[in-house]
Amino acid sequence: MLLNEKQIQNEELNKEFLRRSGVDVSKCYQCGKCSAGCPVGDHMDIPTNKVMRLAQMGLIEDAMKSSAIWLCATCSTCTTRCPKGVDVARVMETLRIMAKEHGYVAEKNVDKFHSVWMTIVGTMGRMYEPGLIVGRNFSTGKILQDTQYGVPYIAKQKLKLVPYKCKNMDEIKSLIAKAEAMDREERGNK
Amino acid sequence: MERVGVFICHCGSNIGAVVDCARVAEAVRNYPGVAYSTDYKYMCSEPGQEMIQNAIKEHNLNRVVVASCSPRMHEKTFRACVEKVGMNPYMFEMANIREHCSWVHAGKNEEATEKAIDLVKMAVSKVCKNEVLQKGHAPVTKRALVVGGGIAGIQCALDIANNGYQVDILERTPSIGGKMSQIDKTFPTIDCSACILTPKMVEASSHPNIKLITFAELEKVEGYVGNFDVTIRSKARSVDMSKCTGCGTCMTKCPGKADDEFNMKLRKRTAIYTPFPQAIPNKPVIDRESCLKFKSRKEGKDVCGICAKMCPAGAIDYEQEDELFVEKYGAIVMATGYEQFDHSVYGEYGYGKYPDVISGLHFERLVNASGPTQGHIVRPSDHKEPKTVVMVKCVGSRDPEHGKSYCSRTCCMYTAKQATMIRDHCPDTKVYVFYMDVRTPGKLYDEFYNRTREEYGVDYIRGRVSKIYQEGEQLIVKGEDTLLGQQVEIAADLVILANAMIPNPDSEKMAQTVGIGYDKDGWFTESHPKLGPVETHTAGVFLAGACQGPKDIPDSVAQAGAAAVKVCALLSKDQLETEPTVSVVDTKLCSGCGLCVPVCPYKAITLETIQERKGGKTVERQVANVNSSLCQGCGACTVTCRSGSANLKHFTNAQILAEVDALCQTMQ
Amino acid sequence: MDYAYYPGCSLESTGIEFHASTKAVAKELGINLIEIPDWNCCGASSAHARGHWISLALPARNMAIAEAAGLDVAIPCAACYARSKKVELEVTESEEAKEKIEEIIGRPYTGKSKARNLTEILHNDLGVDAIKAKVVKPLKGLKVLTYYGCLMSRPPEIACDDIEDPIMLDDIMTALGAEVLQWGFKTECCGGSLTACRPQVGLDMTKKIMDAAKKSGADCIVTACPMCHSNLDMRQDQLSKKYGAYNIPVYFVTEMMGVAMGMNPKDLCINRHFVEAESTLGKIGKTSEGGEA
Amino acid sequence: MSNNAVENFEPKILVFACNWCTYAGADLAGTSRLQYPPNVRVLRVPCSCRVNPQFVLRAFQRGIDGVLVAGCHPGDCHYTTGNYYTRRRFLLITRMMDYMGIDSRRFHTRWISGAEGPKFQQVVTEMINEVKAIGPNDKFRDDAKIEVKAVETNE
Repeated sequence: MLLNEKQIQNEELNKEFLRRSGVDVSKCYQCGKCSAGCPVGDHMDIPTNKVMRLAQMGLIEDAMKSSAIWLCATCSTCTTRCPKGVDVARVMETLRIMAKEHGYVAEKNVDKFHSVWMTIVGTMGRMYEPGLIVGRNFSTGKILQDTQYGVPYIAKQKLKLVPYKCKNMDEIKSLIAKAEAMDREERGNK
Repeated sequence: MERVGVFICHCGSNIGAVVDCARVAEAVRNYPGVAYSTDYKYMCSEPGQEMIQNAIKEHNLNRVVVASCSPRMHEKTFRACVEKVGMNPYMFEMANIREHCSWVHAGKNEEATEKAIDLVKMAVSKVCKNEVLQKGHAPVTKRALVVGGGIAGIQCALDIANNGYQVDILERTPSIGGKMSQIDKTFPTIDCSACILTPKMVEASSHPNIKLITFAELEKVEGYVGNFDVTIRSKARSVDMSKCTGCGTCMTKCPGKADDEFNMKLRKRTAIYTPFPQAIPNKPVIDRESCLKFKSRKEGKDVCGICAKMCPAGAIDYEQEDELFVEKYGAIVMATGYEQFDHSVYGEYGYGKYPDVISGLHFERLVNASGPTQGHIVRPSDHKEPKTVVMVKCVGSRDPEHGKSYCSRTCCMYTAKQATMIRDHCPDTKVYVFYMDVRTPGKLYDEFYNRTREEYGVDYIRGRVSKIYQEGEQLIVKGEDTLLGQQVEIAADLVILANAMIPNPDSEKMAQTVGIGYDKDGWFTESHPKLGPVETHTAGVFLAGACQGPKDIPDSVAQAGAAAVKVCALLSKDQLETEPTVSVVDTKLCSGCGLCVPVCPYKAITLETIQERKGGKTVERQVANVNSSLCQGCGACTVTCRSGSANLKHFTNAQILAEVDALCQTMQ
Repeated sequence: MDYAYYPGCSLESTGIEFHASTKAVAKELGINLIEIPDWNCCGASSAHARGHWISLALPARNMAIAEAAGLDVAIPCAACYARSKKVELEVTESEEAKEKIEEIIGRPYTGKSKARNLTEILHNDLGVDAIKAKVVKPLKGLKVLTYYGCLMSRPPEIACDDIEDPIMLDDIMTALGAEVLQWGFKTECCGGSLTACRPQVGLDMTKKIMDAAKKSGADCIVTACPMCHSNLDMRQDQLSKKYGAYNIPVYFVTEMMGVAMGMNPKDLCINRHFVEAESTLGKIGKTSEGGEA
Repeated sequence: MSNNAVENFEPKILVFACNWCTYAGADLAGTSRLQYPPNVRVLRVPCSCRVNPQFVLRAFQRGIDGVLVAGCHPGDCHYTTGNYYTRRRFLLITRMMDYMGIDSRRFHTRWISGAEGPKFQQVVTEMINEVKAIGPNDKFRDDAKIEVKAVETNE
């Protein structure tokens, strides 16, 4: 497809991206320092500087389709060392949130992990690791992953069998609902 | 009776596309004082100027307003234009409707036209109150001062001296030579730097028209173009220059040791030293910070004195002190050069703590035959020859977050040069260069870069380095090959960083001393980026070399020559015209309060006694008097003056208020 | 010294040693940690992948409870610290953000109550001299690597130590008498939650760090992040199965402090590590030749 | 003045710019094509210290909506010390304005160098917005009309 046509197709997405990230991606001059220092760089389908390039060219859909945005561990090495002061980690984070909302999830397992996490926090108020592992395994279909640690964890009394549930769950539930509503509002706020 | 001619310039489409010039001309046609008003495509062109001249004659105009570009651009042009037909050049005013109007209000044609009308009305109101002024004259001191004794300063001084004028070189270190004397080879010809610099140094030192003032600092600059009074601090050398023969015996037994700055602290030097063997003057100085005698004196003792015992000429003088002296110059050339960026701000490159991560200038000393390693390329840590060398470009350059925003211009070439030198010296050593862009505009420069890759087998990797860390004896360099889209890690024995060029740390203070401008980074500002590259905004002060911005040797030498021509043109005159826009005191009104005297930065105002007849008697009273050759026309005194007797010619109270009123009137 | 105490979810489970040793050491040093009542999860490592406001709202509630009590919050976990610091900065810098967050959580939070990393409190508020004064069993002969991970020093605006070469753990370990070795992985990311959802990716990241640790010749690694600890400690046996033996104990800084202050390793939960960690403590006081120092 | 008129209010702002720094900075804004609202009029003076505070008061008296006096950064004055006088004089004048019933937010002194085209753009844009929010300076405006007419008939 012609580049200019593709850019026109991405216009709305690009506006949304720029507004929600608040990052001036035009500052990027493609030195590659972000990719060079990225601890997950080896595993990404496209290096960080190419994600930046896609964002810079307004090709948000392609950027959202990448696995790189899901593998980013948010360690912020890229942001810290960027010679142009670009918040690269924020770009990755915004693309990840947008990809989920727009239905592009290149790394299903990473996404499911986050979903399970948020569900547990939403019901218990706190994290409950056995629930996280079991929940993740069921949703990813890898039933036995990490279960070898279960027994020694319990033996070492590192996992509580009975989870703590926050007393004020009503407050936490309303907080999450309000925050999610605000995030939705921001998404629609064009 | 004022008869003002108004000429509105379209500047092609520069103004015309935004401002409706015909409407502006029409709008002021009946404005008080205006006798003639018109518009034209290019007012500054030959026909445009003729149009003004003809209108002056035909309509008997006695004042002219041109509305066009900035007066900083064409005020001179139009003043000359009206002068040619007999009008006093100070009966002319400009309205800036380009830089201040059409260029900054693109697309807002209606508002911009309204603004242009306002600006023209202001200029007309002012010009109606202009008065005929005559330029004054001042003598010229036919001698120049060049500040800085690097290659730019030396070349500039030689060019001035060869034109027959006296010139002094002021150098703060003990020897002239500058950064070029530290460099081993020059690109793209791989000439030995010392071999081409040393003859110039000798020529400068033996030239009958050149005086070297080394180990001295610029303390104060007073006066003005043609007549600068420069105070120089000659630092205590502790060696009597008139007695010293430069034999060097004094240095042989000196027990005091200090880091050798000339060799980038890669070795030690003695406390009494000459910075390098070819130094000029080749006479030592005592570094009082590291001299045992001076150190002991601080503790109330007085030891050592070996150098004095060794000196056969009796030239050592521990009691010398700094001396201040004042010299007169007609022109000043700033050639203070640059410094190397300190890479210790980069934590990811080890905060400068790894001994085998060095800068480009360190490498020049390492590879120099008279350097600390006799020209053997070895690691500073263990003196082993490196088998893998990584070079990193743009360290401190093009990095607005942690370094400087600009490109240092020279690094691409010096990195290529150093890479080929490593391959020449150590053919088994692998060399990698991390780069963002290769910028090699210059005669035979790009060819050199390509030879570096093709013939010398240096691997260029496009990407910035994210981290360098020590692992065992080696340094792991973590970068990205952005062309491959892959991370790369290289285990290096030596890492050479191409550090940015930065101004001298005290360049801003120096600019303030001399009274010239400097930019956000501290580089001295030229008067015009294209058409005034060696002039400054201060008449009589010129720039040569890297003090104006990063430059390589050929550019520095070329600029030095250009500055020399400007200096010679200035010194060739017997008298200089001076601006008549100076303060004047109306003695009838002056009460002699003297408040203006301390306000004047040029000490141009004095109180003097006048005699006058009053009631049939002669009485004496005090009034302020302005020395018009000292006054520079700032106007500070006019505001301080209570009686309103002090006024600044061409910017009188009446003139400025006329502009204010004209503007406010348009609001009704 | 009174602080509100936010342990975070990890310290109740996988990082139980950090919890136990923090409480023991704080008591010994006279730091009064008052646990935030009914605290909730701060949202790390997932909320910020879901939305901006949700990532701020979760830690904001805890901070608001602490602010009502007029206390700064001591946070041992680096991830919880990073999320909580972020919300503190957000409300201090933007009135608009403050109003939105207060509306979401239904409590006032002005940013007056600060998020403080526990290590920072130990190093800056208490100071290494005060720690040194409590040492009864100096960690002589123990060669340690300090490992900060990414969330203590990045992003720069939340950093409580030098971004590229943090030194707080180094200073504390030196004060305890240990020999701190230098390496290039102090702030390298361990993989965080990727070890859970993309095991191979996470494992590779952990491997790079452990390989460098092996090369350095250190006896152990010291950290102050439960996520880093869990990844480096728990995954070594997986690494060993794939790539050959890895056996380097990983301690929390507070465990090491407890040991140096003469506490019983079991009280500090040192017996609960995956990589056996008690025998390494036997090296303390021994010179490399094997004799008593 | 009706609310509608206030909403569409386009203030006029007089800028006293020193020849060496701020005038050059304004020129640089032009050569760099940095856009700003067309509400400002630049009056060139050799140095900011040439600006008599009475000029500023005169402008306010005659209905100007805002005045900016701008010169070289302290320490960079072409005439060495001129802008130090400017700074002292206008610090006092600003305080006085509040007692005279002139909103002192209508008046600013700023240091803008010849290299700071973007700063010139930023300063004038911010000032225009600020003055817009304050509204027109109509305190003396009707009086001014009479005064100007009077001056005209005198001449």
